[in-house]
Amino acid sequence: MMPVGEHWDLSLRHLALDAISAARADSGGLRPQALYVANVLAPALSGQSHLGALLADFTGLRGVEASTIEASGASGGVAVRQAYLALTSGALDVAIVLGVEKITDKASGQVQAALATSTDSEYEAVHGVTPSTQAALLMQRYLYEHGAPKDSMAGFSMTAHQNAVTNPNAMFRKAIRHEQYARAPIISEPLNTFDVAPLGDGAAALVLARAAALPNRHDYPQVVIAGSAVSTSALAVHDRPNPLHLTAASQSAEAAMLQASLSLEDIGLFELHDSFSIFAALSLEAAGFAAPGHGWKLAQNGDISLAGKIPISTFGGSKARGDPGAATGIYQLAEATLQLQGRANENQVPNAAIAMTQCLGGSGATASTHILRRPN
Amino acid sequence: MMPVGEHWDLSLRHLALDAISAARADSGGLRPQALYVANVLAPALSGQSHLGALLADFTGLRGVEASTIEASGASGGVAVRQAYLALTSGALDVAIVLGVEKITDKASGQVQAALATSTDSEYEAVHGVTPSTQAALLMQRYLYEHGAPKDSMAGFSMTAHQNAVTNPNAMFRKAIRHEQYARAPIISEPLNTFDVAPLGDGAAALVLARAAALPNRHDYPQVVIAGSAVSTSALAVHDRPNPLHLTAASQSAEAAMLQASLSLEDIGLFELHDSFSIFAALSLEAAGFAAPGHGWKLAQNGDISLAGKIPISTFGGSKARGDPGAATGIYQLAEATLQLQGRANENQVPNAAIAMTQCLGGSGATASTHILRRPN
Amino acid sequence: MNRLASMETSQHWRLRQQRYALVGEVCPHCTTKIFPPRDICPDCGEDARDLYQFSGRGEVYSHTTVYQAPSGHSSNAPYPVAIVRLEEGPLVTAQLTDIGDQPVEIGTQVEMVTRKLGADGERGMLVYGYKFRPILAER
Amino acid sequence: MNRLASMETSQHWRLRQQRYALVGEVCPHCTTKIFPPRDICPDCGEDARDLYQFSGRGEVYSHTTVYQAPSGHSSNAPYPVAIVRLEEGPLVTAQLTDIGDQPVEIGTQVEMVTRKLGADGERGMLVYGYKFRPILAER
Ligand SMILES: [Zn+2]
Ligand SMILES: [Zn+2]
Repeated sequence: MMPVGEHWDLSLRHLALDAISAARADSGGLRPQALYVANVLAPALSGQSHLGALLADFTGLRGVEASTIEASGASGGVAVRQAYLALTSGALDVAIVLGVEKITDKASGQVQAALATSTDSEYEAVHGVTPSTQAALLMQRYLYEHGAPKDSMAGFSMTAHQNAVTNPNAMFRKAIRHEQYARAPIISEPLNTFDVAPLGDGAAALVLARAAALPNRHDYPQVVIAGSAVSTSALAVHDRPNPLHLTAASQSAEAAMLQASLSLEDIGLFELHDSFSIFAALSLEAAGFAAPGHGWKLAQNGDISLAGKIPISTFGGSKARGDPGAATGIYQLAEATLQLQGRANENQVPNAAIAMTQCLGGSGATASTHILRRPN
Repeated sequence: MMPVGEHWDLSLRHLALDAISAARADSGGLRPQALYVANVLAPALSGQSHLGALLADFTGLRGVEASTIEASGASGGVAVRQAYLALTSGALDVAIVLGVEKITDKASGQVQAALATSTDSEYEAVHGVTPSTQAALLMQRYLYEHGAPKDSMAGFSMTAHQNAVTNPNAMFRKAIRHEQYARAPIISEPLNTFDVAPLGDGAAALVLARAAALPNRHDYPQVVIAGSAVSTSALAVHDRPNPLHLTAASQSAEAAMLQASLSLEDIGLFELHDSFSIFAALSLEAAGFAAPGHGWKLAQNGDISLAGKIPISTFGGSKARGDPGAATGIYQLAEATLQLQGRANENQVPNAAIAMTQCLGGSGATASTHILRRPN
Repeated sequence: MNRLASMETSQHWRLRQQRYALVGEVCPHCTTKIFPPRDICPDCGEDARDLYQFSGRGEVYSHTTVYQAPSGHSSNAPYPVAIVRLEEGPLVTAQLTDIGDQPVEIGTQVEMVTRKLGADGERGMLVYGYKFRPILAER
Repeated sequence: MNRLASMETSQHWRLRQQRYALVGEVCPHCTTKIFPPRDICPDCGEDARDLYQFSGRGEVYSHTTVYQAPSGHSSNAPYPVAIVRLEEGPLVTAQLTDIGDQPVEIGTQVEMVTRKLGADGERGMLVYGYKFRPILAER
């Protein structure tokens, strides 16, 4: 994992090289046979598509199978899913999954336009809608429909910032108080700056291997993918039967838990998609951790903190670690892995044995859920 | 398969719907659990990313697993590979792979700039290089290094146009004479207009299924994927040890044949990547059908025609059927399938039992090769 | 119209009926009214290509204001955006316009009007289409 | 330099040494000279981050002319492009410039010069960097 932020001195390929080198060193030097790249914005913001071949070659993996996987903000999870299926098929023994975004080279209007391509171009983006607009519309409706207070989402932001204080990779390492949330400038009402995760350059990589390909000795306990699923719903928010119900999130969580033969009570931590705070509430509801309209309450009573019932955003989430776009899913899985390996230091969730990670693309149009398990 | 060309009246999503509906009808109504979309240009030319969720929903597959796969011109083959691995893993029974590009909405400069993102943005595109430039540089060097005549590539263009005459989906259904080739306007010397495949809107879909999921009765003999491989080399042409040797094409062909336990003599037809005629020569050499510098000769003596030793571009190839960008690999597999099913009508290769398809991305930086086999 | 202009226009031309007249579809199988049109009925999964003219009236389902506009919309920012529940059933996203002194709220009655949506493409071609404005009580 | 300009410039600023001075790398393990720089030696696979100043001289490996230019380069079209074999070994792609009466051929001796490459980004920022020109016999 590279710290998320403004890497003025690093181009996309150098971010990728650093992340891949770190992941390979951490794996004990496994040699990947394939590279799966999760990325959305490079064609628009760096004029660069075809990242598979570029980055395989540049990072010292010349010749390996390589491609880019895109499903908006869910790209990272979907890329892990595809690597997982390739390994399960027996065609590969070792694969590397890289999430990378280089965002800070371009000005806000261009970044917003590039992000807006994840909405329905003909029926949303043409009306000036961006992902923040979608989130604001969902939050406004949520507050209205559930009679929730204006500051319902404050707890998500405060928890994320609290957890980021001790994460050296985080973009913001400062706790925030409720008054700061309440006085924060509006981005797109009712969204304020603390409801919105700050976009930053980022790169993170995971080495996945079949059990048979693992060396006999390794430095850290190996974490197992026990469940993996991807679901979709309508791209445009207005095309969903109930926009406040994230059906793709719900279906993919259910499928992943079924595959892992687990139920909600088994989940020790949940790295969810908090690019906007409203999605934390909706994701908790979609997975079944809270009833519709009650997700925000889990952020009021400590349930989502590191020692709570269902810890989320344990290293700060996209809100405070920083939002690396398509790389989000890889950061989530890397952070969940550190938790299950007992390497989370001050951010450690006590006795973490099973983790769920879930990333969303296009305000929930795509959702990818993974269940990770600590062996024994 | 939709005819490749200028579909003024159809947007990207309608092209996709028509191709998927046709493929599903052809499959006898199998219900896909996943959608793999091969596309490069939609973010740049239609302002639309996140095609997986958009097209799954729009084509009546709401909820299924879906994503976009990008590896420049090789995207179609790479998407088939990923669907194939997902099926092989046992996680899915039925998947649909869609290749789609909507190109004719934008003017030439924008299309060329979007295409140039498949080259190295920092060391090729910034110098005004596009895919045609790369092809021209390779062709110029090829003619020089091998002392080949200026019209060496004419045979590829003439064969492709000849085969397209009887393909109702082809963009150009007119045979061309050698004099036409020799007098054609220069695009980027030594490339002339007949060396360059014309880009067009296109969409094609394939239904892939595990044998166990097939209905007992079906209208056509089912074709088997016997080999599937993807390899890469350096993205920038100047970063390759020998630019005239397409190592990715060579490695992926070898891997696919090894997997299928076949050798070159077994291949009955070869749908290769002829977006530029020079790649037909280089691909024949990379796969081993000709020695270095001799690929073009197979187009002089009838070896590549429908009744020849190694028929290529049997429905006209990208040259005359039209070049649908990332969808190329899907058209190739669909055409090879028609050949093996004996449904190629006037374009039938006699006794076609085994077909190789290969698509290239970024002048050969990515290559995907598949081997298809007729059962029994 | 020259060739260049017509190419860049074609993607908007294809949508002219929807953009200018709110023409959607009605499912011949289950009578669901569909906007935006999608050819396959989202309710019953059958083919649904019969055209249907929406009234253009509805009420605000949710709303916000965009301050950080994407390029192509920056000269218009800040601008209000809503999801509107059309009286025939479907939701649709659009900008609000002609807002008077009354604040827009969830439930506010609105009607469709045609306005400039923004600029598109390399040469900044202007795109027109539907927006919604509050229906004043006295009308 | 204001914030907006500096953001759009940073991707070119990062490449200033390569673009203006043809600074590449030399592998400390196998002495391979590397351009463009890539931090991992393409020959032996080891770390290679030692900077190396190329002479800028080489010969044409292949060449062509671009008539169908991408946006950002259209005002410059048609323009000649070559792959040059640098005398230290690597190939590099660049435009040719200052071509006199002699036709460029494979094998023509060339040297590096700094010129305007094209326009980039929304506001058409000019990008400068290396091109190659024929070395005249009389020089
Ligand atoms: Zn219906
Ligand atoms: Zn070396």
